[in-house]
Parts: sequence; C-alpha cells; structure tokens
Amino acid sequence: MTELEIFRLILLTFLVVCAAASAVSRSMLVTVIIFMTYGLVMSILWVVLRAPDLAVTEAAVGVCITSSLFFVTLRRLNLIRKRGEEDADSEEGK
Amino acid sequence: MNLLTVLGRILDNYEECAAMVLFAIGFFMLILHRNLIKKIIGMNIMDTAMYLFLASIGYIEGRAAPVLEDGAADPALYINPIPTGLVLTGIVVSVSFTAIMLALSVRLYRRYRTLNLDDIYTIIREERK
Amino acid sequence: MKKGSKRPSLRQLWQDTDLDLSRIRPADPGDDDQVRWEQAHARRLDAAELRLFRRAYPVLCVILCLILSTALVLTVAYMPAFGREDSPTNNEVAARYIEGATAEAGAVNAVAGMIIYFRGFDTLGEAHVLFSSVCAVMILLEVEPDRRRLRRERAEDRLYDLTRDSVLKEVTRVLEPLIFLFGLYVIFNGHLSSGGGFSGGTVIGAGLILHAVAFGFTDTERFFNRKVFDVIRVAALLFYSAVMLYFFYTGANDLDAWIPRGTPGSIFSAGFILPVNLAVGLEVACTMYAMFSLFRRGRV
Amino acid sequence: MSFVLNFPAVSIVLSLAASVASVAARRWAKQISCLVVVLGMAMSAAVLAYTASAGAAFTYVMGQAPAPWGNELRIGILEPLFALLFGLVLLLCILSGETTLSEKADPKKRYLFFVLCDLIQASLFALCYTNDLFTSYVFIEICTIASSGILMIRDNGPTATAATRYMIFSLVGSSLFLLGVIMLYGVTGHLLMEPLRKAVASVWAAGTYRLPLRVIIVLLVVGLGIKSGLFPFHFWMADTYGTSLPGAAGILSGIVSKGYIFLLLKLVHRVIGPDVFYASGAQNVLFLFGVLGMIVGSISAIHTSDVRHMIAYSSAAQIGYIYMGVGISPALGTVAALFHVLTHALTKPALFLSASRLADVSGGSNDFHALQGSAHRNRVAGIVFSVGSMSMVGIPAFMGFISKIQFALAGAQAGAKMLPTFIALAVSTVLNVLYFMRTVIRIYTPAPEQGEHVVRARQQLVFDGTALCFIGLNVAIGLFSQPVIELLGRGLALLG
Repeated sequence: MTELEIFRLILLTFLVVCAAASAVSRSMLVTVIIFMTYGLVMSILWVVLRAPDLAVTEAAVGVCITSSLFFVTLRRLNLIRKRGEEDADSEEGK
Repeated sequence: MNLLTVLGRILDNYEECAAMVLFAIGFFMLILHRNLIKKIIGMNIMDTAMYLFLASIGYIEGRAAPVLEDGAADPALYINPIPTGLVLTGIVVSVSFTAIMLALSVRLYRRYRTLNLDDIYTIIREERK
Repeated sequence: MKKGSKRPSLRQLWQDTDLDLSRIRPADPGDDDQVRWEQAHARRLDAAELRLFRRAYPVLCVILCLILSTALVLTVAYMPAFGREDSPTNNEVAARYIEGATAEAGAVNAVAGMIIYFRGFDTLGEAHVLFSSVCAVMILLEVEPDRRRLRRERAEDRLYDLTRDSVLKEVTRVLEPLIFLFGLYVIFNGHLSSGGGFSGGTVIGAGLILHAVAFGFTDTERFFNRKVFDVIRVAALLFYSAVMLYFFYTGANDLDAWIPRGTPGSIFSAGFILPVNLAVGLEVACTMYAMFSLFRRGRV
Repeated sequence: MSFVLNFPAVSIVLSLAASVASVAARRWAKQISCLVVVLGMAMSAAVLAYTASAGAAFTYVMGQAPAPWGNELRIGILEPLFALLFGLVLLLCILSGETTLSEKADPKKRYLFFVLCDLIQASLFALCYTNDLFTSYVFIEICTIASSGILMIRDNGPTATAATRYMIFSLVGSSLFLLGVIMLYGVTGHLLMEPLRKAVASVWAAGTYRLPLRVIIVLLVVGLGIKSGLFPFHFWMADTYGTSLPGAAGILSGIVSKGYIFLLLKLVHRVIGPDVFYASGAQNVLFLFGVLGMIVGSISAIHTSDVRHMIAYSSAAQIGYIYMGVGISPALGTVAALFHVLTHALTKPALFLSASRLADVSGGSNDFHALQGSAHRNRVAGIVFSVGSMSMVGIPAFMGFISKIQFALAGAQAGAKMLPTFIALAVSTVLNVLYFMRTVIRIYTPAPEQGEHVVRARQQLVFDGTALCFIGLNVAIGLFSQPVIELLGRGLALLG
C-alpha cells in the first residue's frame, strides 16, 4: 500500500463518517456545516484522484454556493437567528 | 459465491464500494427523512457519491491529470478525461436541483410553517375536508 | 409534541428536533389562518391511520436501503477493478480524446477539449440546465418589489452597513480582487490548464455573493442588476447556441469549419473553446449570484 | 447527405435558443413558443417524410468528431414521428391551457411558463433523437426541471407540495438512471448507443460481467419507470396531475412521461439489445408491474371522488398498459405499446383540459357531484370528455379500441403470457367502463338547480379549436389505424 492509497482511504473514511453524521445530527445548522466539510473533503479527494478541474468546481460549488444557499434558506426559515433577535423577522415567513 | 472471493473483490474495489455506501446513505436520507432540508442534503450526498464512483472508474494508478504538458499527447501517460467531463456536468445539475428544492422548501414553509412532509400532507388532507 | 416521550427510538434518531412543531411560531395572532392551523395541528396528532403508516415507514425504508446498498456493493465488487490499466474504460475513446486534444481541438487541457469540442451537445444542454433552474427558482421566489418593500430593504441595508462586521469588510476588500482574478484566470486558461467556464464561473459567482454579503445589495446593484443579468445570460447563451449550431452544421455536412486553432499552448488558441468558456463562465457567475439574490430578497 | 437531415439538430438548438430569447422578449413569449413548436413540427414532419420514403435510418454527427467520440443524433422513423406527436400535443396544450394560466398564475411570471415549454420541447426532441446515453441524462434533467417549473407556476400550497413530491421521485429516478449509465460505462467504456450495443452483446456473451449487467438493466428500467409512473412508483401522479394547471397536467401526462418511455424503448432496442433484454428476465417484471398498474390504477380511480385525480389514476393504469406491451414481446407487443403511447398522448391532455373546463362551469369544484349537468353548460367540453372517455375505455372507432386490439393480438402470440394478458385486458376494461362511464353519465345528468353556475368560459373559441383537433385526430387514427401501425412496425424495425 502506498502513501497515496492510505491517504485516500483516510479521506474515504472521513467522507463516510461525515455523511453518516449529517444523517443523524439533530440540528439543521450542524447538518449543513457537516455537509460543507463533506464538500471540502470531497474536493481534496478530487485532487488525489487527478481531477483538478473538479476540485476547483467542487470547492466553489459544494462549499461556497450550495452552503450559502442552505444558510440563506435556514435564515429565511428562522432556524438561524442573530443574537438578541428573538422575534424580529416575522414578516419574512409570511 | 464464495464469501472470501467476494470480500477480496470488495477490497479490490474499495473506492467504488465506498462510493456505493455513500450512495446508500444519501438514498436513505432522501427517502427516509421527513424533513425537507435533510432530504436535500441526502440528495446532494447521493449525487456526489455517484460522481465519486464515476471518477474512480476512470482513475488509473500512477498516471497524471489529463493536462498535456509539453505537447506530449501519449494516452499512456494520462488518466481518462471522460469521467471528469461528465462529473463537471453532473455537479452543475445537482446544484440546480438543490436550488430548486431549497426554493420549494422556502415556499412550503411560508404556507404551512413546517418542513415535515408528513405534517404537510396531513394539513392538506385536513384542509380538503 | 416534544420528542422522547413515547416514540420508538429509531424514529427519534431520524427525526430532527429543530423543526419540531412546538417551536414554530404561529403567524399573526388573531389570524383566521392561525386558528385553522392550530386546529389542524391538534387533529394531526391523533390521525390514527397516519401514525401506523409513520411507524411502518422507517422500518420499510431501512430494509429497502439495506437491500439496495448490499446489492450495489456486491455489483460493484464484480465490476472491473479499481485503478487498473486494463479496465474497459481505458479504450480507444479515451485515447483519442487525449491524442486529439491538441491536434483536433487545439486545447492543452484534454477535459476542456472533450467537453466543448468532442461532446459539445452535452455541454450545451448543461448550460441550459442552469438556465432552466434559475427560471424555476424565479417562479418560486421572485416577488415584485413595491415601493414600501424597496424602502424597507434600503433602510435595512443602511442599518446593516453600519452594524456589519468590519473584519468581514476589510477581509473582503483584500480577498475580493484575488477571487475575481482567480476566477478570470480559470476561465481564460480553461483550454491550457485545468478549469474552464463552469469552474471559473462558480468562483466568480462566489466572489459576487461575498461582495453582496459584505457590502450589501445596494452596493452590488451599482454594477449588477436585473438588466445586466438578463443581458449577460441571454447574450452568452445565444452566442453559445449559435457557435454550437455552426459546429454541428459544418461537422455533419463535412464542410470545412473555420476554427482558428492557433498554436496549442498560447492563450489565443483552441478555436472556439476560449470564447465558449467565457460565455459559459459569465452565465454561470450571473446565475449563481442571481440564485443567492433570489433566495435572500426575492429578486435579482 | 440530404439537407433535411439537418432539421433535428436545428429544431433542438432553435427551441433552446427560443427559450433564452423569450426571457429578453417577455411580451412575445407565447408567440415565440407557438412559432417554435410549429417550426419543430414542420421540420419533424419533413424528416419523417424523408426517412419513411427512404426506409432507412441515418446518423447525424453533432460536431467535428465521428461516432464513438462525438455526440450523435440518430434519425429513423419513430424518432421524428414521436417528435411530431410531442410537438403537436405541446402546441395544443399551450393554446388551450393559456386561459387558466392567465387566471391562476402571477401575470409577471406568465412568460416563464412559455420559456419552460420551449425547454420541454427541446429536451423531448433531444430525448427522441439522441444517440448518446449521457446526452439523454442531461436532457432528462432539463425536462425534469422544466416540468416541475410548469407545475409550480400555480401558486398554492397543494401544488407546491405536489411539486416537491414530483421532484423527489424524479430525483430518485434520474439518480438511478445515472447510476445505471455510469455502471454501463464502467463495464463497456462507451457512451454512444451503437458501440454500446456491440460491447453489451460481447460482454453478455463472454459472461464476465453478467451480474453488473443485470443490475444495470434493473437500474435503467426502474429509473425511467419511476419518472414515467410505472406501477409501484406511481404515487406522485395523482397529486401532481390533480393539483397543477390543466395545461401543465396535459403536458406532463401526455408527453413528458412518454418521452421517458420512448427513451426506455430506445435503451431496450438500441443499447441493451432486445435479445439480451428479453433473455435477462426483465420483461417479465415489466409485464407483471404493468398488469398490476392497470388494475391498481383503475381501482384507485374508482375510489376517488375528484375528477382530476380520477384521470390521473387512469394515467397510471394506461402507463401500465404500455409497460405490459413492452413486457409481452419485442415486436408485436412493443408495437402495441407504441400505439398506446400515441393513444394516451392524444387522449389524456384532452381529458384534463376538458375536465377543467367542466369544473370551471361548476363553481370551480373538481368534485364528482358538483360536475352534475356540467356538459350542458359547456357542450364542447362535455363532448371532448365523452370522446376521451370512450377512447380510454376502448369503444370502436376510437384509438383506444385499436390499442386494445393490438395488445390482444400481441398477447395471443405470447404463449404463457396469453391468458394473463387477456384477463388483465378484460378486467381493466370493465374497471375503465365503471369509472369513466359513471363520470360521463354524471356530467350529462341535468342538475336540479341550473342557471346559478352557468359561467361562460373565456376564450372558448381557442378551446373549441384545440378540442376539435384532439377529437379529430383520435377518430381519424382510430378509423384509419392500419397505416399508422404499419409505420410503427417499420420504425421499430429501424430502431435497433
């Protein structure tokens, strides 16, 4: 087994753990953050698999764009709140 | 089917098998979770698992990424470029689907104040009566 | 309806607590809707048929998924082994994509040559997937801004501008040029090194989103508004379609296509790959930002 | 190469470009859509005339590189025929569904409906013509997104929920399909259909990857089956068709699901090969699920009291017929299935559209009892509904009758499947009679208190015109079915 293979195995394990964790985690915010991590690990894996094109795309799409869409959605659903902002933003959900 | 040979084959193909386990987890989330956001994350995991599977099909140990340096166009030096191109398409498709599903969940939440699909079906059934 | 009192543990595991019904605030008090909603909520708890269904459903799903994953892993185990040179995918098709990358498409990056030159129809479809998804998101989320809403948005923006994290602003100021530069580099070097329209476009889109988050939408609207968005995506996609139609027509009819291949390796080479990458990159960047904007405030 | 053969590629790119251009020229979106559909139909008709007279299939290289490298279109007889059919039904649905669209959708977003219709047209044409597996995946996704978009344009809660369900089912379907495509690529190393078929035949003969190949067949069939509403996966249909705008329901049930079915037939005949497919045992599963779908769909249709849900469940039953035909045999059974695709595509949109007209004059309620006497209030819609129902039931002189005859003929030569086919046809026909004729009698029974609900629907003239088209085609093909069946048979022979 080469070093590369061991590295790949570690990354794969990490991916599976991330996926399982995001499946069982109970808070939405934590789920989305775990999913971000998953995307990041995936983009490292793309580099290891000799696909740098995909690494750039996955890093930009999986980590930036998809997660920011998730965060905006959670914000609109009032699942993330700013500190001290208890019941503002009520017209958002209307 | 000898169990040992099957295990050996699984170990041979550990990358693809890991991708299939990820696929199953994503599928699990997509159809089991009643919460829409979790469903969407499951869908994303399922999609990336498929892309991982596709990329590992084209991977060849010890070869370089298909960027031809110094014009050396010898196919024996580089990995297969097809999976990369296909995955690129797939990533764009899955981000589109994610956006639409998230937009749908925003709309559903505005209307029903919950993201649990069972609850939404119950409310609809109640309203119909 | 707090969790953990009487439900089976399996279900607990697979249900979230965040979206528990008890946490959801009702709409405006005194609303007709709210009364109806609360009645529905009360009745919902004792819908017996549904309770049975809900209890059976996870079990069924677990069984189904276990079967599925076992079947898939077994199947995959019987597929060609990982990382070998003798796998069926390593055939004449892949070989020609690499050999022909510089000779036919003129691109040093074989992936760019493959997706734009050899398999251009797929990629044309891919660009339209994004287009159709932004249309669908518009259907769902777009709201027509009336004057009141606009005023409120402006006021909020100004307020945010005062209270927003100065660290975020300063970091953005430093990072933003780098992000845009990197995005442009990825687009313009799509035929020379890894990257291309889709990758670079998403990077630029992420940069636009960062700008909007740090400086507010009012600031972003100075250079990117609905009109710019429409012009860019329509022009980019129409240009792309026209180029591809020309390719298809000349290719299928054995006509000589005018493709300025240039010297492989220089920036102006590889025929139409560079302009197509540019068009796709612009479209992707706009679309990514537009999605964020639609989610955030209901318009581009 | 004849100039006519450029038409498929041109019509696909043209409708993609039209959808983009409609965003710039919003006010003209509807006109652009109609124009592009008409152009697409004309081009398909020209191509059909050319290939039918030449009696051969042609390949069209999309780009500069030939077969195993570049994308390709393949133009036989069935491909332009189905493109023509899809264009026709799309045009009629756009024209006739426009009234409800302008009533029930946000006026600022109405142009998006036409944009998405253009995209649906482009993707269906591409699904018809393409000779490449991955291209078909990309266009399946465009089709899914566009069809969920035209669902969601009606802004209310049940529709959004139905769209969510539709999206989830579609996602599962296309994921399974993509997984099948990837596995097929991994086993054979090809994505174009002709090299794939050779590779699949040699792999099957060598016996090396039999298990993956079986799984691939299952994945492809299940993936497309979910998307087209095969029996155990038909749960999304009732809500989706029942709550959307009638035009959208017509488009979805009439042509979008048919596009997937046509793709599946192409996969069976051109990628996997009928010999391998019918040796793998998959056809028996299709037959079983088809028969079950016929029965279960009809029983659900009897149980519901909402007329649009009833038509939607009847769709599930009709899809069951089609899959049963595919399961019977690769030649006769598939021709019957293809004919039934025609029947269903021309009948179901008419039923949805006329049912919504009938509901309009009954106080907007889809409920069965509210519809009483509605045929007297809107005569054309009543006639269309009755004709559609009679065609679905299988009364002679209509298309449905011919399809049932074809199924019976195919079943008679199918050996062990003969008895189940006959029983299924008989039971399903009886059930069809039960729920369709019940509705027809109901809408013609005079309502006790008349006059209150009588609302003259707007744009009745357009609806009358499209209704006449639907009925005319139904009766014409029903009476002169022999040339059509012959054409389908010739096309099927060219498909492989």
